[in-house]
Amino acid sequence: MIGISAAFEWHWSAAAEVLPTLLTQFVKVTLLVTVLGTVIASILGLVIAMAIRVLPRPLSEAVKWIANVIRMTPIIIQLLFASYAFLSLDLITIGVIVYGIHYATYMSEVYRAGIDSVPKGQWEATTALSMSTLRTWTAIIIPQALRATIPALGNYAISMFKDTPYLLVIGVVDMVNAARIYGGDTYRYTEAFTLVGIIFLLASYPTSLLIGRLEKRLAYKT
Amino acid sequence: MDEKFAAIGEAMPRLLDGLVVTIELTIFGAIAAFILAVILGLAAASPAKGFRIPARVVIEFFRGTSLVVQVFWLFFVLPLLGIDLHPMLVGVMALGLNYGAYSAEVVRGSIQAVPTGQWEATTALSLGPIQRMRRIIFPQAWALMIPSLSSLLVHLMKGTAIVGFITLADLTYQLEQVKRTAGTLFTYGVVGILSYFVFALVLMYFMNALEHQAKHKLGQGKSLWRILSPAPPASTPAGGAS
Amino acid sequence: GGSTTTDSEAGGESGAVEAGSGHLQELKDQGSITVAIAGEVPYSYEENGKPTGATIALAEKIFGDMGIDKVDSKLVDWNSLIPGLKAGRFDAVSAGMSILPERCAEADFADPEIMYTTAVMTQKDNPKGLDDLDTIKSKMDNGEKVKLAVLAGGIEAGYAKSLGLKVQSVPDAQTGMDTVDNGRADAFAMTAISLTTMAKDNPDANISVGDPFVQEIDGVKQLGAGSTVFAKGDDELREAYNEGLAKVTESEDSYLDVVGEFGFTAENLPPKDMTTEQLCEGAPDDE
Amino acid sequence: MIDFRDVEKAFGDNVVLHDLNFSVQKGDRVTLIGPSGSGKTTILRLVMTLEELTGGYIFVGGEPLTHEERGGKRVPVSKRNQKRIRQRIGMVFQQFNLFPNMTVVENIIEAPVHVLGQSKREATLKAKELLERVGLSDKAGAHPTSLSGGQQQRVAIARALAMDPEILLLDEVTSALDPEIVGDVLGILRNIAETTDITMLIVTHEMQFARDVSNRVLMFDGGKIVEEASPSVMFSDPKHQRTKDFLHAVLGDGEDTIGTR
Amino acid sequence: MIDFRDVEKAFGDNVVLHDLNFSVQKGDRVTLIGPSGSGKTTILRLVMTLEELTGGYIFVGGEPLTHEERGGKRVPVSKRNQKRIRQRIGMVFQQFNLFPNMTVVENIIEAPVHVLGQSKREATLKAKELLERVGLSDKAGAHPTSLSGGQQQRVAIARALAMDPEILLLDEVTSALDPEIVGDVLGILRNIAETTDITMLIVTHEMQFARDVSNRVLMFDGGKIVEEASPSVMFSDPKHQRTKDFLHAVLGDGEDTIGTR
Ligand SMILES: Nc1ncnc2c1ncn2[C@@H]1O[C@H](COP(=O)(O)OP(=O)(O)OP(=O)(O)O)[C@@H](O)[C@H]1O
Ligand SMILES: Nc1ncnc2c1ncn2[C@@H]1O[C@H](COP(=O)(O)OP(=O)(O)OP(=O)(O)O)[C@@H](O)[C@H]1O
Ligand SMILES: [Mg+2]
Ligand SMILES: [Mg+2]
Repeated sequence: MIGISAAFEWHWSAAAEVLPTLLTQFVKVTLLVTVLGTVIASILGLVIAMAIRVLPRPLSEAVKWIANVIRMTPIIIQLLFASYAFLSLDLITIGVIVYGIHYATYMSEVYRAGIDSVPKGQWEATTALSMSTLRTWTAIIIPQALRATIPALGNYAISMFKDTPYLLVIGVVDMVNAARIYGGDTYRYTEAFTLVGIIFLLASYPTSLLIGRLEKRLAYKT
Repeated sequence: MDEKFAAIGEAMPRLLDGLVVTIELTIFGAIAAFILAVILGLAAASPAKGFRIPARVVIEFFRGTSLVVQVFWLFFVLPLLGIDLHPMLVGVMALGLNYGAYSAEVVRGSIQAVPTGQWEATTALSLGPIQRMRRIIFPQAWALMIPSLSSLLVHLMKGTAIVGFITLADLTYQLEQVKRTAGTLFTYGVVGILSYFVFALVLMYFMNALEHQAKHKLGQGKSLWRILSPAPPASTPAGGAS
Repeated sequence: GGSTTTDSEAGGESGAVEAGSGHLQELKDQGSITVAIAGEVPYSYEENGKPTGATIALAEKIFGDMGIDKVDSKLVDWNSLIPGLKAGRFDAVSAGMSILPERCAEADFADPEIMYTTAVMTQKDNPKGLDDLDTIKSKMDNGEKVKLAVLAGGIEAGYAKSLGLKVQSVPDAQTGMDTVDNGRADAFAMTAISLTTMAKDNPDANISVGDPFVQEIDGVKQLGAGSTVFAKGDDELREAYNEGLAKVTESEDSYLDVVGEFGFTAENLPPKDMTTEQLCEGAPDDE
Repeated sequence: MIDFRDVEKAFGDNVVLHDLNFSVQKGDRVTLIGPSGSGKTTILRLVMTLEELTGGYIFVGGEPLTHEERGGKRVPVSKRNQKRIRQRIGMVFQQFNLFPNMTVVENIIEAPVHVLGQSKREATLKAKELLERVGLSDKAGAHPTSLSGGQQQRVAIARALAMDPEILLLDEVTSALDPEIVGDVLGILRNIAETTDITMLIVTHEMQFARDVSNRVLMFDGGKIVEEASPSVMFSDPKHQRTKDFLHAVLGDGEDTIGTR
Repeated sequence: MIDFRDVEKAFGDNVVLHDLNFSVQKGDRVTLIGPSGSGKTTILRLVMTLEELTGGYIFVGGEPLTHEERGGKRVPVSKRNQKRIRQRIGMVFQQFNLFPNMTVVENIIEAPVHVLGQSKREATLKAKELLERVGLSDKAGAHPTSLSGGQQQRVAIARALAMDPEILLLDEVTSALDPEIVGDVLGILRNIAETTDITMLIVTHEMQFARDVSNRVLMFDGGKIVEEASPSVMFSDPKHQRTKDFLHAVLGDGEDTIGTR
């Protein structure tokens, strides 16, 4: 009923105006949460996978179900819950921890598959050599399981990266929401969101390259 | 504690309204995603470049940009182009496009995983390409793709929580309204987590049932009715993440 | 969105006067108008599925007098109020939107209908003595640990940025209050009327709201006024609205008659000499 | 019925069949023998258009199957034509390749109904007859996966016959089966050979069966025919040293004894 | 050195070994022969504690391995004790089971360094010696996956010897190897048997090897010892009909000829 505005044009001035904000929020929030979250998730994921395998029956079942609950419910709810449950922690820390734990439950599945893929003969050889449980895990099982899991872990790191906008629910403004707020103020969504897309691409592409390289390094020489 | 339950009880109609929105988004989003996945998956599995390359571009694009960005884009930028979508439609479309792209990879992989012998047998029987796909290959690929689709479905369900961002009063939104009276921790930590988890379990059981059915059609395992009738099997709903 | 019907005897009469017009006539013919709201108490929000709030009351009164009996609402995200208006998703925005130059470039505001003042919400009895943004700034500058929450994308976020304050964003007003209540932040700055309404609705919360103030930035008073927004070029409708609005803002009594029940006071009544043009220029008068 | 003219097949750089020329007459039962990798399977797959012909021509009933010569040039025939001709050919695979998503009878009627356009009733009647013939009347409604290997292979034979093929291609149809079932399946094929005039192209390691059923045996080595003869001549008095070696290896020491394996 | 007393092993309801009693003396080289499924592998795995003993006792050097009798009751020994005893036993597997994430030399020094607490230097020196002994001095830094099956198995033997075991268990160590490499690996084992006094428990189908290396042969069937003898007696003059049948099947017709396969 009313004429459509020409707001879908590109303005370099607007692009130049938001870019610094976007980059700041990218480094301070998006990147920070992703990197620390991935570190936590990849370690905790392994711990969960091992706990399910090593702990006695009722305990391992409990760990499994807790992981299921976390995996199968929205991270938004978990963020909200944690932001009220742990008042002494600052919000970025909560973000890092919640993303770390949420993704740990995904990664534990990957590790589980990786551990299961280590042939039975490897376990038997460690017994035949009287190796300790700790040494068996650290020197034999985990290195072999990791090799099979690196690509999947990398994919989760990238998807965590793309999930950071959910942080807004606890008031942490990441790059995407910075773009959204800028758009709300100025009605120049086009530039802001396009830049966000470009920054995402520029950041995830090297990440995939890195993962590819890591994968190659972990592969056995043949 | 009693007062918290009372508060929840009082808010129950709103929570149920929210749950309905969440369920609707999940179901319609899943249907949209599935339709898209089949179209893109078939195209991506096709030997013809004319189908394969566009499909790859679309898949990579929607997998590469996140759901949140897609929702924002559809909700904030599309109106500027003069395309006016209801928030529900935006939600369904974004879920459909994002998870459709992920699921397309599953569909493609499963189609290509059907043994070559099956493809060759269809040639030996002179079945045409459409018939081959519809009657022989897809039904077999279907059984292969369900487990992965099932974990994607749970991801999609979780993704619906984002529509609070675009003014749909889904379950998360309603929980936010209820939290003051019922207590934040109780609202999110118990009511929220539990509702989503139970919904996720229902989805998982549904998909498990589909899988049993599909496998049974391929002559593996018992029929669903035989499983359901005496006592349900001890199945672990722990779906792998995609 | 829900809908409310206002009883209006003037309907037929005024309809006859303005017969033969475009958008306005269309609305009169269909007897209803759709306005966008952002769900903010006490401006415009939904209760029991029906739109209510101060600006809705204004809309119902003014449009009702024009012969448009029914005001339907569409609940929309704050950030898509104007984009949605431009896309023609609704006829007007009734959300107490501040009249700001960037917004004037995108859409047309009616005459000022609500004056904004800012206030600071703190924990009960204001233990840290945080009265306004300036005291917060001086405390911060003195190295005191003061945590200030603002609405992400809100106007106070802009003030804080100009003052160089470190802030904690919150996605919505409710969260802002919770943040103060549970001690995650010491203060939450927002428009006074929103804060007082919220404080009233939540007597149990450990919060109190300071006196309203007008923020000064670089010596310039940030006088804020909000109004109903129409699409560019929809002049006839806007002018008709202004006419009706003038009758309401004529006196304190007529104003409070309409918006008083939502906690508004005479302070919220815009001064007669304030115009939308001025505010759109972006140079608020400094006294 | 089938003519190979200058047929050449290469996988990448690896030329598997060179300049192959031979004909199969209507009603012929030709057995292809030869060491592993000599190209026997490839020949059947070329006829079934499961592999692309890289050189030369194959004619079926006088019509070009995949390529023809036109104006001195080798050009592909239309997909339509290729399909039409392919309908006259049936194939049974070593791994059966039954469709697991269909019952036995559905497997059999699939192509008659959806390719030849027969009515479901008609096709089902015919399917039942065929099942009786392969001794599986009671398995019509069963799922392939619930059948033993031998039963599955018998269904596969019925499925191929349901299209009334003029040519039947059989590629080591018993080598995935347990030894004790091999006899049943071969018995059924022998019966089909005796009671129909379907042209058969058979690859098998069952020399006894080759001797019983076929009227011609082609010995392959390295993608070429090294010897061709009637089974009685081929097995008792092979001319070529390569054939002698091969038969010696397959049949064991006794020059004249042909066991089932 | 090893005593089996009333040993019983069941997998679920399936009792695989019944009431087994026999002893292996220090320095003995005992070969276990018998048909598939007779329980030979299970015996080795019980000694290596890869399977749980469901009844009876196994003693190694007089000490109970997994369970002991105390106060008339069968009770498990402490994990510590079990580990200590297990360190005196080495095993070589049919599938080698080398660690693919470590080089050859790392595979060999892993247990000496981390279990016995040897220094890396010391262990590496020893590993080099062992590699020389199995003819792989040049492969120390290689990854197992880059080695042939025979080379892998030789590394696995070196790895087991690096722990200086008093007992070596060998379970069909050549059956995953190409026939032409079998000889090398057996040669190395023969050499070890000749130059050390390690007690060996060997499961093999290589009767020639069993005859050359072992001083005792136990014939198993259905989880029981049906016959026990020195190799010369066992292979030339078996007493029991079951043994005769088995040897006939394995060795072929010639009663007295023992080929390598
Ligand atoms: N898909 C393929 N790609 C590449 N090379 C192939 C392919 N199929 C077959 N070959 C090669 O073609 C040659 C002939 O193979 P073919 O399967 O026709 O032999 P065959 O006579 O049937 O042998 P067998 O008795 O082992 O079945 C072989 O060297 C084989 O490696
Ligand atoms: N993990 C297991 N679970 C169940 N049954 C088993 C298991 N391992 C072995 N068995 C059973 O125990 C019996 C003895 O097996 P074992 O492997 O010891 O035989 P073997 O003499 O080594 O035979 P082969 O010569 O084939 O290796 C067999 O019947 C086998 O099926
Ligand atoms: Mg072949
Ligand atoms: Mg064994």
